[in-house]
Amino acid sequence: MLDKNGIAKRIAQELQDGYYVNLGIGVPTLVANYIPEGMSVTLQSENGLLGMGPFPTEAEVDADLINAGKQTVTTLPGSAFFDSATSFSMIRSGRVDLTVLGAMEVNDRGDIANWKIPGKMVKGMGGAMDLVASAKNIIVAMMHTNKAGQSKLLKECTLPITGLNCVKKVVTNLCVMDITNRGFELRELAPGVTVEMVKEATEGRLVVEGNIPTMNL
Amino acid sequence: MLDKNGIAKRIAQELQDGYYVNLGIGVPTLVANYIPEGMSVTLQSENGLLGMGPFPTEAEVDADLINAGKQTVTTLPGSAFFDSATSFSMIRSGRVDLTVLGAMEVNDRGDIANWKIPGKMVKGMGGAMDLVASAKNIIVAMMHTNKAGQSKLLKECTLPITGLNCVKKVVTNLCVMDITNRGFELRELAPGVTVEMVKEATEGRLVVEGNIPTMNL
Amino acid sequence: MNKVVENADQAVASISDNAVLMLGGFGLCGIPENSISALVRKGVKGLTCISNNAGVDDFGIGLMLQGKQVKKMVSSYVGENAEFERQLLSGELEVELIPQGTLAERCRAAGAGVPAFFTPAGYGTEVAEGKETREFNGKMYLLEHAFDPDFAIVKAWKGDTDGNLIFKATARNFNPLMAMAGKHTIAEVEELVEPGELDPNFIHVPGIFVNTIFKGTDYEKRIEQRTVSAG
Amino acid sequence: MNKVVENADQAVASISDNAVLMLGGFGLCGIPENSISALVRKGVKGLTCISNNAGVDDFGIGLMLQGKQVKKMVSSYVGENAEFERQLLSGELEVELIPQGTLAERCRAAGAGVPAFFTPAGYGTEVAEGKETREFNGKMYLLEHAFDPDFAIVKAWKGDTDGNLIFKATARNFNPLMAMAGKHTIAEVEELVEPGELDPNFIHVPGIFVNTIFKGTDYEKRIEQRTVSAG
Repeated sequence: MLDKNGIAKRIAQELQDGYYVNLGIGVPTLVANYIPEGMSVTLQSENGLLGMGPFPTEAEVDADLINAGKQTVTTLPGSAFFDSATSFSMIRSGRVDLTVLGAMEVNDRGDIANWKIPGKMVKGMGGAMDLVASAKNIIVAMMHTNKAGQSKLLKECTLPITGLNCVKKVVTNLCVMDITNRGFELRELAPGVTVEMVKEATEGRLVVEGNIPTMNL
Repeated sequence: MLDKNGIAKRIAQELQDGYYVNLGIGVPTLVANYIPEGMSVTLQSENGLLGMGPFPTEAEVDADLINAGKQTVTTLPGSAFFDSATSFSMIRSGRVDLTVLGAMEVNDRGDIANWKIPGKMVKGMGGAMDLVASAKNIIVAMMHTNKAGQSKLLKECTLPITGLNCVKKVVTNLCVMDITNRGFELRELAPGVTVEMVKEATEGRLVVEGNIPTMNL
Repeated sequence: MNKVVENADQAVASISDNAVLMLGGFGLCGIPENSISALVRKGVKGLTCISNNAGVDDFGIGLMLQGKQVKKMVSSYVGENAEFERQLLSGELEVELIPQGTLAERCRAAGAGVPAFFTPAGYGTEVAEGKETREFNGKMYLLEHAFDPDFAIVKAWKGDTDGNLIFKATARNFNPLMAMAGKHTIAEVEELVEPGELDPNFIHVPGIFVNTIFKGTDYEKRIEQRTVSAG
Repeated sequence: MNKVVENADQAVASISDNAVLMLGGFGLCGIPENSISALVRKGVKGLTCISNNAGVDDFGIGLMLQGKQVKKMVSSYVGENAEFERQLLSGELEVELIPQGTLAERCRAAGAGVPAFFTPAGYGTEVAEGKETREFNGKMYLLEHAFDPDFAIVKAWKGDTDGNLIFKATARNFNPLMAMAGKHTIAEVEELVEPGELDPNFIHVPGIFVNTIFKGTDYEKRIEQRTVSAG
């Protein structure tokens, strides 16, 4: 089974040279730590920054320079600042090659729910609805089950959805799955995980064909 | 009767301190020469310049700095450059206080025709349709009649129109008229011009009430 | 033409109860600190605030929430704010949540004289309820409308007395869009210079969009998530 | 990631017959001179060119018209161009005239992922024929659609190898909008620098929008109306 860093490490294998990537808050942010050496990947932060660098040293901290998670960050050479409309222009016009998001639920048609739990204080969707409606390539990073042990990979989302038919791939603590018109297609297993464990933890349509390899991390 | 410079001089009396103004090609351009001393008027050129200055000296000529008439120009302190979408944002959102345009025909409801003569090569409307559809205050600068002596102030435009119901005021070689729901309301006469001369040269509904003063140029 | 006022109190003097305000900033980054303080001092009530976030309990728009000056928040993410939550649950405060890109584009549309546009964000979700939908090139979109605020209040890095503005780093965010959207735009700047001192090639908001400008003072620039590396 | 090519010929290599191109510039100001020359050399035919103007007889897009490479021009003003007029009247060339602000906004919409928007320009005129109209706040508007070009070709002042662009003076015009609108964007620049040499606060087009970039040479920058004052 993978921990958060393992999930991030596996997702980093999806990166390609020249990619522009938007990483959501939480586990997705960790993907930045595993960008392969020598690969040029540019991080977009939807508050208006392309070319985001690592956290600043104490001396570098600048209150005017944050990411979409409101964390202080730095810039890399070749970075650019822009307003929020230009930022979402990049996103909506398909210029962002990969978006990595967390989720509360995903269904087997690629619908995602990650912004609202009825009965709880709703903080808002931020940029999530724009991202899921626009990105051509969305990977969800999440735990396979919730704290109560229930599957988060469902036939139908029970929570209010963020977007329809948009998730292409899910990387969980248990496995990697592609979402196709047949449902969740199992591609890889996390170390120590069996197909049975994935079946048990997946409520939506699961497709298991041939020998499923173990991730190479 | 006024010549082109006289028309421009009279229109300049409509300027107010702090105005942002877009001047069309031809007679409207001449208005810039009559901005009252000490009055702050900022000229907008729709190709992407706010704060347009006079023509450059030979030494100042810069091919990258032109106005919407493609003439080389200069900038004044406080000027700004921007792209064409931002330029028309200013225009459409009503930030330009006054637009001065030439016209082939104007009717007594304020419709304007100034872009196309059927049977002749059509060069295009440029920014004219955006300007007339958006400006809150449009003054037309033109001769009262065409070369054949026919009125250009009509009941109905005969040429393809540029915009509906948009012209507020017309300054011709003969007079100043406001366009209201009653038609062309005569306000001032050019030196040496009589009400009869205006009546003869105006085909559209003309309203003449009280004593019409002569322009104070 | 004089757009310059002495301070924030003068700048917000014409804002009265029940006004619809846009306020720039993302989180606490690039917020018009001086103007917010002046609005708190003025005690104006019943405000509708269009702003990506709602501040924190004791800073930013949170200060206006403490004073119960806000009737309605229009935001994409309201964050961690106990007083906000209390007022929302008690029904004192109305909240409209809008996808961030749609929020930005509705600001931009207001400044562009575009009354409505289509965007894909929120299609098939509760955000789409009651909205016109349409297919373009096989994809579904919602019709969204431009905002129509009475005032836009923004914070810039530098400005000149003609109202030209320049922003710094990610403190830019919604500020330029809102500056262009206001019927009356108020800009507070860290540095106020004479016309001609800013390079006309690098103006983020041309002065035509700005009605009132003043030099702000005592910027706190509070940081929400101070993340540092060992270096 | 390598966006840099050696010259204009390499930059336009993938443009084939019947492509839909956007070309930046206003009049002859800020036009992609090098790329136009390369397209003429390449002899590609049947092009649709979206550009505010159509050049003059012996410069700019006029050169492509001379070579009968253009099937259709989409412009706001086609200006003085004898060969253009001859081809238009003989039916060899198709022309679509669009209000300049609508042209700009349709470029911007393409880059913004907005498929359609409402604008007042042209309401009640022949430009409105066949278009959906709608009233907002008592005023009538037309529905206009985003362009969908195969390539956008722009000219910038400075650029870096990551594709970030900066424009000079009014040579900016349609260039940034078109740079953001292309499925594949080609930028020619007077000065090409390394990442980090341009100030990230003052980038006009972030590199994400640019696919191919090269340093242009021998810019003529012809002036259409050389107006001078005694000084």
